[in-house]
Amino acid sequence: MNQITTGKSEFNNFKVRFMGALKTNGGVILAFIIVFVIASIVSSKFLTFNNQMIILRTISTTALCAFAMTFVVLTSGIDLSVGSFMSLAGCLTTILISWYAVPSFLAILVSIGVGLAFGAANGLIITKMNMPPFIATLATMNIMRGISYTITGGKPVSVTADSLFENIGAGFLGQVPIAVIYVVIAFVFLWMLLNRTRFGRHIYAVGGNLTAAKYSGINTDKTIFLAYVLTGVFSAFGGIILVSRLNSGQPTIGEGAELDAIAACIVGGTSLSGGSGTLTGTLIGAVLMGVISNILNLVGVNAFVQLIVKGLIIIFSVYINTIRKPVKRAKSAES
Amino acid sequence: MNQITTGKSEFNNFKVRFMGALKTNGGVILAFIIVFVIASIVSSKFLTFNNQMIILRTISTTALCAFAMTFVVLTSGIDLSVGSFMSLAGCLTTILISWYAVPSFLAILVSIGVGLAFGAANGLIITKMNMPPFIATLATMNIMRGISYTITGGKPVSVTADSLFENIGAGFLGQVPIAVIYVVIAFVFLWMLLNRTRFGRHIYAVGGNLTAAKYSGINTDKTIFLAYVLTGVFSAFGGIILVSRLNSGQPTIGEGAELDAIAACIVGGTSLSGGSGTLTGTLIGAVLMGVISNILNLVGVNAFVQLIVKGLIIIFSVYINTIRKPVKRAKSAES
Amino acid sequence: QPSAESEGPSASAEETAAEKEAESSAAAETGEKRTIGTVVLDGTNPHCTLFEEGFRSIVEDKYGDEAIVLDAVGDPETLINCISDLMSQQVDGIVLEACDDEAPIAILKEVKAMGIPVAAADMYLQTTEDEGLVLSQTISQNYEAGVAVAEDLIERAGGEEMNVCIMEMKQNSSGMMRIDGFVDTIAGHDNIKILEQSQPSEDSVEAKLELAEIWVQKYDNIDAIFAYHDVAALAAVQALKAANMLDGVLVYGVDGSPDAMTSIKNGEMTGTSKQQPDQMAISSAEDVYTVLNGGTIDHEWEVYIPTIFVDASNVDEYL
Amino acid sequence: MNETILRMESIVKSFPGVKALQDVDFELRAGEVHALLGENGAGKSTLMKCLSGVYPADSGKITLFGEKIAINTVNDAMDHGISMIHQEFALSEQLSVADNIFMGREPVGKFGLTDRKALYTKAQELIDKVGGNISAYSLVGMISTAQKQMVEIAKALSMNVKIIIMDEPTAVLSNREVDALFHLIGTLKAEGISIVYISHRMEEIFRICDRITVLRDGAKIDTLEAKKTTNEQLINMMVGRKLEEYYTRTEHEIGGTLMEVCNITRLDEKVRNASFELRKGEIIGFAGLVGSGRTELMKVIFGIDKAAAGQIKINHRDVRIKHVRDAMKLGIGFVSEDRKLEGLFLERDVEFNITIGVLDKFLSAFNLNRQKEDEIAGKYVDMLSIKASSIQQKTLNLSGGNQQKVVLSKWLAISPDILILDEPTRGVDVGAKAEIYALIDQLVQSGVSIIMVSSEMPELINMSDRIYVMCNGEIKACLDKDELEQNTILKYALGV
Ligand SMILES: Nc1ncnc2c1ncn2[C@@H]1O[C@H](COP(=O)(O)OP(=O)(O)OP(=O)(O)O)[C@@H](O)[C@H]1O
Ligand SMILES: Nc1ncnc2c1ncn2[C@@H]1O[C@H](COP(=O)(O)OP(=O)(O)OP(=O)(O)O)[C@@H](O)[C@H]1O
Ligand SMILES: [Mg+2]
Ligand SMILES: [Mg+2]
Repeated sequence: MNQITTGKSEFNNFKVRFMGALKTNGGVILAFIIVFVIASIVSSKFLTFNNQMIILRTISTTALCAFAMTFVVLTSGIDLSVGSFMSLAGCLTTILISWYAVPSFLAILVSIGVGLAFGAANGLIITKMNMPPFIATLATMNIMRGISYTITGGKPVSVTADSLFENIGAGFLGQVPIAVIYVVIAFVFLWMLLNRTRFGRHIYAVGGNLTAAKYSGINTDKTIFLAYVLTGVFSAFGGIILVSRLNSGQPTIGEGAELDAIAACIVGGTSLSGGSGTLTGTLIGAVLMGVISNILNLVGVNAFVQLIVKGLIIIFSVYINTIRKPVKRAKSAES
Repeated sequence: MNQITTGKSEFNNFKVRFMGALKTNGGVILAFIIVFVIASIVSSKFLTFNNQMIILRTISTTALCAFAMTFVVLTSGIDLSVGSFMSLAGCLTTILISWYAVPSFLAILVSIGVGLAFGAANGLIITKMNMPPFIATLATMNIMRGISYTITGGKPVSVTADSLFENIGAGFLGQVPIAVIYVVIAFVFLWMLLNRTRFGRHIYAVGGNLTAAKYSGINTDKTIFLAYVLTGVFSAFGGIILVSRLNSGQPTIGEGAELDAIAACIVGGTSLSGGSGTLTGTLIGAVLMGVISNILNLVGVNAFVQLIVKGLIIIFSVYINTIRKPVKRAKSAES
Repeated sequence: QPSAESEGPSASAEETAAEKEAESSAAAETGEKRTIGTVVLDGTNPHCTLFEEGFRSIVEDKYGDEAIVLDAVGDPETLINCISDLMSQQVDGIVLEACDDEAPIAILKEVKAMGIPVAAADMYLQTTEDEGLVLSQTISQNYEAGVAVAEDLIERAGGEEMNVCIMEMKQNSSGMMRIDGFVDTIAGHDNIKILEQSQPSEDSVEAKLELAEIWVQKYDNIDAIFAYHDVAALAAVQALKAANMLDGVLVYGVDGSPDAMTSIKNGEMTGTSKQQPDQMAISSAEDVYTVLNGGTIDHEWEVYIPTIFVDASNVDEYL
Repeated sequence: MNETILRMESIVKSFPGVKALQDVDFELRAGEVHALLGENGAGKSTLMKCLSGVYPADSGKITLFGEKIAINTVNDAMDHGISMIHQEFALSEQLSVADNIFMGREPVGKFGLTDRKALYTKAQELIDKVGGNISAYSLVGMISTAQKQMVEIAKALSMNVKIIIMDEPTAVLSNREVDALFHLIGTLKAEGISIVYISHRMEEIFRICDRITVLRDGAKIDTLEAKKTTNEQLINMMVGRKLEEYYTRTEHEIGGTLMEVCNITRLDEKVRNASFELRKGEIIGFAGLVGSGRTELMKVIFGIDKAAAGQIKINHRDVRIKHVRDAMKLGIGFVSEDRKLEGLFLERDVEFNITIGVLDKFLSAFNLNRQKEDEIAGKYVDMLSIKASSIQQKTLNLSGGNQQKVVLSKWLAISPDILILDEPTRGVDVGAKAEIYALIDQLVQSGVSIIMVSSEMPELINMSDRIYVMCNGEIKACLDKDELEQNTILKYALGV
């Protein structure tokens, strides 16, 4: 409640912002550091450059979906169909390349275009038909999966003709896997979009208080619509990368991807009720999940026990996130 | 806007209530009738008594989970772990019976007890650790699935010794499958619980306005806690019935069951933001989903195309639900 | 040979069975179409596509009947729901490619009571010939498939030290039989050591790829990878390729899916034990027709369809 | 200065089941402050929402500067220089003050990216202009109610406005902030900006307004010059009858001490060392500026928040209030200040809301006595004359005053001995206010003791037997009936 005058506020404001950012992401950063340190101690292989790259490459699809999902979740929506986007776009790309001899680049563009179109369909169903995002995207999840199975006949589509395609997802730039580069570019782009454009502000506004956003003249429908287009495009791209890494169009990919993406968002501190969360948090959340999975596999923990450990670590890291926030759920409901 | 006096209001109230109920469930009833009529026309086999029983038996586990899920969703929560409850309780029952020669009845009691305990764990994590239900139950979903795999070694547990156990889920009462009887009993019990007890009122209050519920002296934590215990118990029971029908403890059962249960709730008109919805709606929602799946199989529609059709029908039925409500999302957000 | 008709335990079942038989033979005489249903274990498995093709070739092409193909999507609950729906549909016969060996037993008793003949394929159901639930059990020699791979590995090792990683899936009983065949066969050969035998954290391509990548990262002395099916083997190929380690590492799978064949042809995968799902479907479907047409089955109750080991030397025959 | 700039003619607006506006005309002159008066649900907000583009009118004509204009969206209205400060705050709590002020109109710099520097500088300038002592970087969720109001005003000024609509801006403000607001309104007026001012506080109307338009049941009654009318005349027009008595206080005997609160300090120290006592059948008032900690103190007494120290005695016996349930068992009721966030289940019907505290009376294991429930709900609907189509009507669709009565009913239903009323007449029209005062009087007659927290001085002074004044989390004074004077209270409230 201290008074801040404009003159002396520069430093103060920076402090306010920095503390704010730390408060928002502090929990997940702390959880990340703890898990990371434990992992380094437990396995000598963990800290190697190669292994770190493997972690990042492994999470690349999840991260791409989770970044875009952050936008949707910030609008207090949810997109269950990301996995189906992955499957549809991935398979379509390989079909175009292998069966119709379309050049890789064009095939990818077309597939991303299809992702965009279905993302737009999600957006329209949600904004124009007033359907709850959960059920709308549950429906399109089934529809797109069905289409993906139908066009492939349920079988993997091999890509043999085009080694360029394989490099698109599986290649390296120097020592760094190309998929990691995509994640970095996508992160920077989406971070700018969220924090440095009007659209980004509108995303926060819509999720924070839909009425306020409407009363301020924001085209809320358009904002929500665009968020679903984003998930469509980015998860389609994620699917294409994955398919390229597998070097075959597997229609089964992406099952359960929505849960991974949403988990990354929430572990990263984004609230499912919308309006609060950061992209940085999501990135750390995604990497954290990747590190957990990696170290468990490195140590050779039984796959069944892995599930248990993973569950416990999720609870632990989100709990750290929760207790670091001074205002508890009960309180926040009041305000 | 006329003022009502208590004296003449008797009939009025009944009419208002009835119309209110129709308004709440009208959408899903309409969708149900349309799908039902189309199904009867499309296949002559559809309307037979046996087929109707098969539909009801097919949806029995989903319905049990969805009923309990309705309570959770009404508190504006979500329980992703229902499928893991099914797996854990189902497998545990068969392990006790087959490996430790525990009498069926006792084995079932113990397994439901375990379901209750994990439901309580969900409830505690959510209320006492202030964790978002989505992430808390995502974690326990993994944990319980992991336990279920670990205790079974990932392999199905056969039940050969005990034919009583088989009858528990697969038997008939006259012409009616016993699983259908359970669903009816569960529905009546839970309907009474939701509409004829203080707990039921508290569920609506907590979901409608958490702060107001607190300020009205409702033990909100206890109410939320009990809702998760309910899903634990009922989905555990659903798992046991399913395992009995399969006559073997399959650790893989229940994957994706949470989406089916939630879809039944939402198609039945329950709002994911809590506070509004009915158990009757959920029942119709679950049966509707069963009818869709049944008719598609009867007609022999390709499994891949089934996914597409199912998605379209979900959109259609929820859309009917939405347009029947005069006040649109945009409007309700204003107030 | 016992058949569903002759073994009906209850009077009513016998009655319906008799009626059914009369009906179906009448239908055959009047040239009316019969309906034969199948439930495949998972429509997204290339293996099942071949199975479906084999099934259709008999039902549609040979007998001109109607084929209904339902998909259990690998889930035992869906499996029994699909069987229920086939009962509602009152199909004349069922060919069952179950995704589990015990789950369908209870429902098959109801099917039997309705007098619908069932032949089991690809998955050995936990039932005996005496119970009369199925006309026959037609399966791949999964154990032998694993043995064949092991034998090839032993030959290629030629007595040299070899370190193998084995990817398994405990939930998949056929897959585990292959693993057993493999492990039992290499047991006598001290030069072949198992570095690790584990399974991906979930049954998805992503998880299989991740596990293989971590193996490649964890061990610098891998000589061979054996996966319980081709999807996992192909994921291992990709993991090795990404680490530039594919040369000199033998990768084996089981199944013989088309893209595995391509991969062998390209010199990536080393070999696979090819199953013949179409043959299984054909054999089972023929058994159903034998009974429907009033005949008796003249072969053993258990039918084994052999697997064929495919590597670069004979891959061209199966492309 | 007298030219008419805006003319709304024959505006009609219906909602499903409600005709909110029928053929309403409205005129606004340049640089005037024009009051819009009427009972709860008269259609004031609706008329202004039609003007500000929240929803278009069903029919009617709007002329601005002699030109016919169409307003279909909020942006249309903004383009014409019309902006509205809504009755319920339209702010996003998770965003900063600056983001809220420029929401939807963020300054854009290079490459189409938002110009954050300009955003914060401009926002800070606006905040300073309206006299708000906050940083533009603060999150709106962290600032006080009065400051939120400042943000709303800054937001309205951030565009090139000609008309500002203020829908009950003072409902959440106390005297000092009201003065500041009125000063600001004076400045705006001098700049030639026209203001539509909606309020239920009659004294304000006469202080700042030039003309007054009265609505009743969705129809316009009349437009008058403020100088040429009287309070009685206006009330008569609004309510459609004469109000006999506004503040009802019947002489009656006050009993012995019922409750003693000793040295309560909150865990978060927002209230320190607060002590007061309440006698049977007494009304004590709590005065103070917004943020003085009155609500916080009441929340401790009612068991919502925790105390670090202090005791509460009821009937001379120490009591422990750890939960709301404990307080309710001791016969305490609490009508909280924010009925939407803390009081009502908006999606549920009137009956559900009234009976939620007394479920025991008609609901036991699997046995619902619906008749009894209807009876309880009906009793209070009649007693407080709640205007609803039936007891099954959703509370969401009730007017503010009627919603407030539903909340009151909920607490009356538990038959409390002590009733805490936090801003009981906020946003309630004069008629309903008078009814609530009469009800309070009736309650104390029957032996209920009342603690009334209010920011409306006249209501406190006229209704209370004694007044405690709070400032900065401490009780600074206890004034007896004969000392009750606005200036004295203000002196203590400001801590001078
Ligand atoms: N979105 C809406 N949907 C349905 N009815 C509405 C809606 N908004 C307002 N109404 C109804 O229209 C009428 C006029 O409401 P309005 O909000 O304009 O009243 P008001 O004069 O502003 O009252 P108050 O003083 O309580 O703010 C009321 O009967 C109200 O219930
Ligand atoms: N949810 C909250 N988060 C942060 N600060 C808050 C919150 N609620 C209240 N405050 C602050 O606590 C202090 C006390 O507020 P309180 O509401 O008790 O004041 P009050 O005297 O009751 O005023 P009012 O007239 O608004 O009721 C104020 O500084 C206010 O800004
Ligand atoms: Mg209003
Ligand atoms: Mg207050």
